[in-house]
Amino acid sequence: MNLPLLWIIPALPLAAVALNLLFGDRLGKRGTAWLACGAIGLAFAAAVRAVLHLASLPAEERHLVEMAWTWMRVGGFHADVAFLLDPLSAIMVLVVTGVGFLIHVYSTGYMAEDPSFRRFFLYLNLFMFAMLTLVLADNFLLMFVGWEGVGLCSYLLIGFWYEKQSATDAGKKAFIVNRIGDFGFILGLMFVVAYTGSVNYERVFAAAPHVFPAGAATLGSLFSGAGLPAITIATLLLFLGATGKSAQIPLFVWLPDAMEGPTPVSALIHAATMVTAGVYMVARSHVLFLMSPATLEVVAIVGAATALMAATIGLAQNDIKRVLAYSTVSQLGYMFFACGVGAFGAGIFHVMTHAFFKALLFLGAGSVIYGMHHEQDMRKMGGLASRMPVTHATMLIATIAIAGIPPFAGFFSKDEILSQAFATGHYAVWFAGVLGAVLTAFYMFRLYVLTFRGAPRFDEQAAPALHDAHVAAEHAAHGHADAHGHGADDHGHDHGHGGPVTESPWSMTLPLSVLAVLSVVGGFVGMPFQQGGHVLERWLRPVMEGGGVAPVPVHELSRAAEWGLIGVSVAVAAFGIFMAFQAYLANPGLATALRARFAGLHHLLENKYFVDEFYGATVVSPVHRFSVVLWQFWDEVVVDGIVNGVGQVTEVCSGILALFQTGNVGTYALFLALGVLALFLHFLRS
Amino acid sequence: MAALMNNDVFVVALWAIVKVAIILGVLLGVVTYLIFAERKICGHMQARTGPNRVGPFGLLQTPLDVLKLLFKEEFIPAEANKIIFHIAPMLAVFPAIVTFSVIPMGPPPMFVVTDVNVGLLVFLAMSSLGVYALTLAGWSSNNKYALLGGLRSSAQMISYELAMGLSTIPVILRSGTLSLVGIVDSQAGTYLIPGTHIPLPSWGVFHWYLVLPFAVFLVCSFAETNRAPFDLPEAEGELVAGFHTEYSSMKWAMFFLGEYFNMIVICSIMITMFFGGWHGPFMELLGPVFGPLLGLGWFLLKLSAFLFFFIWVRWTFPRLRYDQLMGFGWKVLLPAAILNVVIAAAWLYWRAA
Amino acid sequence: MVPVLFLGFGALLVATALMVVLHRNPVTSALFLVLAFCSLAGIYLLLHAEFIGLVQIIVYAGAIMVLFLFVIMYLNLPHDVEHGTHIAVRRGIGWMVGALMLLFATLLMRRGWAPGPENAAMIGQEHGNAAAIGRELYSRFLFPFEVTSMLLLVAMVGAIVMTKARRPAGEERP
Amino acid sequence: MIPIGWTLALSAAIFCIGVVGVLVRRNALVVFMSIELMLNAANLAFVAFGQQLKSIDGQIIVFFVMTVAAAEVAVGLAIIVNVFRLRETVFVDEINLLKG
Repeated sequence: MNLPLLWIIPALPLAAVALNLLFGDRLGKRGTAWLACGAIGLAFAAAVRAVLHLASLPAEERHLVEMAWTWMRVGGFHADVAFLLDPLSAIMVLVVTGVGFLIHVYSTGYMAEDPSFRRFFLYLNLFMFAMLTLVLADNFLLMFVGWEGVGLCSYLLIGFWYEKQSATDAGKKAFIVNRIGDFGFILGLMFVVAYTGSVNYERVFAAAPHVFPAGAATLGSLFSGAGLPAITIATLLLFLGATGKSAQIPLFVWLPDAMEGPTPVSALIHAATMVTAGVYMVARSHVLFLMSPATLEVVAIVGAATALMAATIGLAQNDIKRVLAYSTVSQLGYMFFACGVGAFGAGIFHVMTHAFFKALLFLGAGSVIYGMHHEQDMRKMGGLASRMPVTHATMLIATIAIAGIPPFAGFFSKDEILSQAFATGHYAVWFAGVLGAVLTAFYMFRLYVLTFRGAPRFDEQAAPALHDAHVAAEHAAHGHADAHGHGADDHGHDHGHGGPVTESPWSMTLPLSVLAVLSVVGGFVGMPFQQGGHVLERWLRPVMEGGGVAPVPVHELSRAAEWGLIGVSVAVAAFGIFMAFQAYLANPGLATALRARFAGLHHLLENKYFVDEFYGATVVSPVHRFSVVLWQFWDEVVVDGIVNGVGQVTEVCSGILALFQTGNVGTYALFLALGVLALFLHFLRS
Repeated sequence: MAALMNNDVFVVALWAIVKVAIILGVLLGVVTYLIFAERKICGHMQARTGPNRVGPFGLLQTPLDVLKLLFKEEFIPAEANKIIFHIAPMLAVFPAIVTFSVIPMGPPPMFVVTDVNVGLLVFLAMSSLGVYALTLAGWSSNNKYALLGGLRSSAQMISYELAMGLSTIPVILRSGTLSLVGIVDSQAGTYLIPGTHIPLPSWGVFHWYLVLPFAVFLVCSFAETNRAPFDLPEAEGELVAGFHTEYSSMKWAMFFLGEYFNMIVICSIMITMFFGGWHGPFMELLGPVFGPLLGLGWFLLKLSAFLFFFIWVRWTFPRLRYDQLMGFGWKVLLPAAILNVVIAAAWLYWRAA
Repeated sequence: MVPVLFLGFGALLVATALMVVLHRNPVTSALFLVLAFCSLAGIYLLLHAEFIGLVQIIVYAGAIMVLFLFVIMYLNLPHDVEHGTHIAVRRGIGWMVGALMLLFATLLMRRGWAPGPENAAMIGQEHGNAAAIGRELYSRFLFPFEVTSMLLLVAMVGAIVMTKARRPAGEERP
Repeated sequence: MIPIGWTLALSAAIFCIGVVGVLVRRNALVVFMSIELMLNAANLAFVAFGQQLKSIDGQIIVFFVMTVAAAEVAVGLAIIVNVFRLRETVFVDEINLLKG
C-alpha cells in the first residue's frame, strides 16, 4: 500500500468549500448537502485508509510525515506545510472525520428549514478543513493555523443567526476570549522557537530536553515567580492557549454562551472536536509538559477545579443545552487533569469517548428541541420518552455513558483517569474527580428525567398557539432558524411545526443510533486489566514514550486497589443517578426543598458563580474605560493632532513652494537655463 | 588660364556647370514639347486632333503659349504672403533640377553630372522638398481652395514618400550601393531565366523580387508628381484649381514646369532603378565614342516611353477620392512595400548563403 | 574651397536660426528653420557625413518641418502678438541668458582639449559612410536600433490616438 | 579639413539661439522649433567630435537623435493640436493649468 495521501484529508473539505462558494447557488439544498456530506465522508474514508496503513506498520515506525511544500524559510528557521500521521493524530483524525460526518448528516435534517442552509455548510466544511489541519499538522505553526481557523469558524457558526443580538454577542465573546488563549499560545510558541529554533514537533521534542535549562519549578515558585525556568513559562503559556480553546478556568466563560449557535454546531465544535483541541495540543507536546512538573500541577488543579465547578453549575441550569455545555466544560476538565497527572493517553481516551457520547447528547438534545419546536427549557418538557423513542433510547445510552456506568464508554475513560490520578498520588485531585463524577451523574440524569420521564409539562393541543407566541418570543430569546425561516404562521415543515411532538426524521435519528452504538462499545478499546496495558495504551505508546523524558512516576496499584477504585466510581455514579430519580421523579418535593434549603448556594450556581459579572467588573469595564481614554485622548487628540499637523505643515510648505510652480513653461525653461548657467560657472571655476 | 585648367576642382566645377546648362536648356525645350505631346495624345484619346493650327501640325502651339504666359499680367491676391507667394513656384522647379545632377543619363563620366555615393538619397531628399512648393503656394495665396489644396498635397506627398522610399530598398539591397551609377552598373548584361536558355537583360524589373517594388514605386510616382489619378491638390472639380488657383502668368507656368520636371525626374529614376538605366543592346558594337551616345539614346527612348505611359494614365483613370487616396497609401502600398523589403532581404540572404 | 563653403553655410545657418527666433510669423519661422536644416545638411556634407546630411534633409526638412507647417496651417495661426511689459522683460532676460550661455560656452571651449582615443582609420570611408553606418547600426547598435523602432511605433500610435477627433460622450470609439 | 573649433563654435551658437528661442517666444510651435534647433546643434557637435576622433559613432548617435526627434515631434504636435482644440491658444504663457 503506497503512502496514504494525507493531504487529501483536509483538502477534501476545502474543495467542498470552494465548490460551494463557486456553484453553491446552483446546487440547491440537496446538492449542497450532498456536496458537504460527501466531502466529509470521503475525508473519513481517506482517514480510515491512512490509519489502516499506519496500523499495518510495526509500532516504532508508526510515524508518517507527508511534506506538501515548504512554507517559509527565513534564515535558520523554516516551516513546512507538512502533515503528520501518528497514533495520536490518527485517533483525532478518525474522531473528527467520523463524528463530523455523522453531524453533517444530522445537520442536513436539522437545518433543512434554514434559508442560509448553504452558508451553514460552507462554514461547517471550512471548520472541518481547519480542524483537520490542526490535527494533522506536523509542526506547531501549521497547527496554529488550524487553531486560528477553528476559532474563526466557531465564531462564524456561533453567530450564525447574526440577526440575533445574543448570537452575535456570544460569537464575539467566544472570539475575544479565544484571542486571549491564542495570545498565550503564540507566546509559548515563540518561547519554543526561541529555544529549539524550530517548530517541527520532532525537532522540538528531540531538542527540548537539551536546550531548556533544567531546574524543576515547584508550585510554590510559580507564585513567588522566583527563578522560573523557561520551560515552565513556555508550557504555562501553551496551557493558557489550551484553556482558551478548551474552555477551562479561567477562560471557560465563552462556551456556555456558544450554545447560541445551531445545535449541530454545539455538538461538532463545542463538544466533540474543537474544544478538545487544547487537550490534543497538550498531549501532543507532552514532552514539554513532562519536563515541567509545576505546569503539570497547574494543569491538574485547573482541570479538576473546572470539572468540579462546571459540574456544580450544571446542577442549576434549566436550559437543556446549557446543562450540556457545562457538562462539556467539566468533562474537558477531566481530560485536563488526566494530562495533569501525566495520563495523556487516558486524556485522549476520554476525548474519544466524550466525543461520542457528548456529540450524541447534543444531537439528541437537538432532536428534542427540534421536536419541541425550539423549546429549550427543560421545565417545559417531560414525558418525551414515548413520543421520541429513538431519541429517548439514544439519549439514555449517552447519559449512562457520561455518568460512568460500565460497560458504557464513559466509564472506562473516566475510571482510567481517576485511577491514574490516584496512582500518581494526586489524592485531592482524585477526590475532586470523584465528587465531579457524582455531580455529573446527578445533573445528567436530572436532565434525562426532566426531559423524557414524568408527565409532559407542555400543552400539546395549544402547541400551535404556543408556538406562534413562541416564534415572537424566539426573536428576542433563543429564536432559531425558522424564526426567520418562516414567519409567524406558515407551518410548512415536514415535521409539522406546532403539531404533536413527534420523532425526528431519519437523517437525524440515524446519526443518533450510530453514535449510540459507539458510546456503548467505544470504551472497550480501553478495557483494563490487560497485560501491557489496554489496546489504546499500546496504540499510543510509540507517541507517548517518544522523547527521552521520564513520565510522571506511577506506583503500581494492586489489582484490589483498582477494583476498589472502580467500585467507588461506579458507586458514586449510581448514587448520583439514584438521587436524580429521587429528586425529580419519585418525590419532586425533594428538589424544591433542597433548593429552598440552599437558596443562596442555588442562586450562586444558577448565576454560574457570577464569573461573567466578575470578569465584567475586573477585566471588561476597566479595559473599556481605558480604551475610551485612548480613543478620546490618545487617538482624537494626539494621533489626529499629529496627522492633521503633518497635513497643515505640508500645506504651508507647499503653499510656499507652489509659488515656483507658475504653470508657465517659459518660467520653467528659464530656471532650467539658469541651472545650466550655474553648471557652466562651476566648470569654469574648477 | 592653364593654371586654372590644372586645378582639377575648377575643372570639375566647370564641367558640372556646362552639363547643368545643357540639361537645363534641353529640359526647357523638352517640357515645352512634352506639354504639346500631352495635348496631342489626349486629343487623340478623346477622338479629336488636338492643337493643329499654329505652325505645322500645331508644333508652335506650346512655345507660343509659353511666350503668352511670359507676357501675361501677374496678379497677386491681397492679404497674400508676398515673399512666400513668390518663392513657392521656384521651389516647385528647383528640387527637380537638383535631382538631375545625380541621374546617369548615359555611360559615366560623360553623361553624368556628378556621381555622389548617396545619389538615391539625394533623389529622395529632393522629392521630399517638393512638398513645400505646393503647400506654401496653397497657404501663401490666402485662399481657402488653395489652402485646402496645399494641405492635401502635403499630406499626400508625405504619405506616399514612405511607400516610395521603402520600395527603393530592395533595389539598394540588390545593388549594394546608394549611388545611382552603381545601381545602373549592377543591371548591366543579361542573365538566363533559370531552367531555360532565354536570356533576359538583368534589369531590376526582370528580377521577380523587384516587380512588386516597381509597381509600388510606379503608383507612388504618380502621387509624388500630383498627376492623375492622384492630382487631388489641384482637383478642379472640388478646389477651383487647388494650390495654384491664385497663380497666373509665369509663376503658374513654373508650376507646370515643376510638374513636368518632376515627371521626367521620376521616370528617369524609375528607369535607373528598374530598367537598367542607359543599358541596352548593341552598345559594344559602336565602340567607345558612339556606344555611349547609343546609351544616351536608350535612356531617352525608355524615358519617352515612360512619359507616354504617364500621359496615357492621366487621361485614362478617374481621380481618387481623398480618403481612398490616404487609405490606399497607408493600408495597401505601405504594407506592400514593407513586405517587399522583407521578401527581397530574405531572398537575397538565402541566395548569398 | 571647403572652408569657404563651411563659412558660407555656417553664416547662413546662424542667420536663418536667428530668423527662426526673431520672426513673428510661425510659418516664416518654420521656413527659415527648413533653410537652416538644409544649410546644416550642407555642413554635414562638408564634414564627410553624406548619409547624415541627406537623412537630415529627408527627415527634418522633408518630414518634420512639413509636419510643422501642416499643423500651423491646420491651426491657421496668425502673427504672434508679443507686446506688453512682462513679455518684453522676459525677452530681455532670455536674450541675456542666451548671451551669457554663449559666452560661457566659448570660454569653456577656449580651454585645452584632451585628445580623445583615435581610431586607426575612419571606418568604411571608401564606399560612402552609409555602408559603414549601416554596418554599425546592425552590429554594435542593433539593440538601440530596435528600441528606437519601437519608440517610433509608440509615438505614431500615441499621436494618432491623441489627435483622434473626440466623439460626443456615450458614443463608443470604434 | 575644417578645424573642430569652428564646428563647435557654430553648434554652440545654434544651441544658444535655440535657448533664446525657447525663453523668448510664447508660441508653442516656435518653442518647439527652437528645441529642434538645439537638438541639431547637439547633432552638429556629435558629428564634429566623431570627425575629430575618426569614429563613425558620432554620426550613429546623430541618426538616433533624429529618430527620437521625429517621434518627439509627432507626439508634441499632437499634444499642441489637442491643447489648441481645448483652449483655443498655442501660447505657452496662456496655458498654465498646472499653476500651483
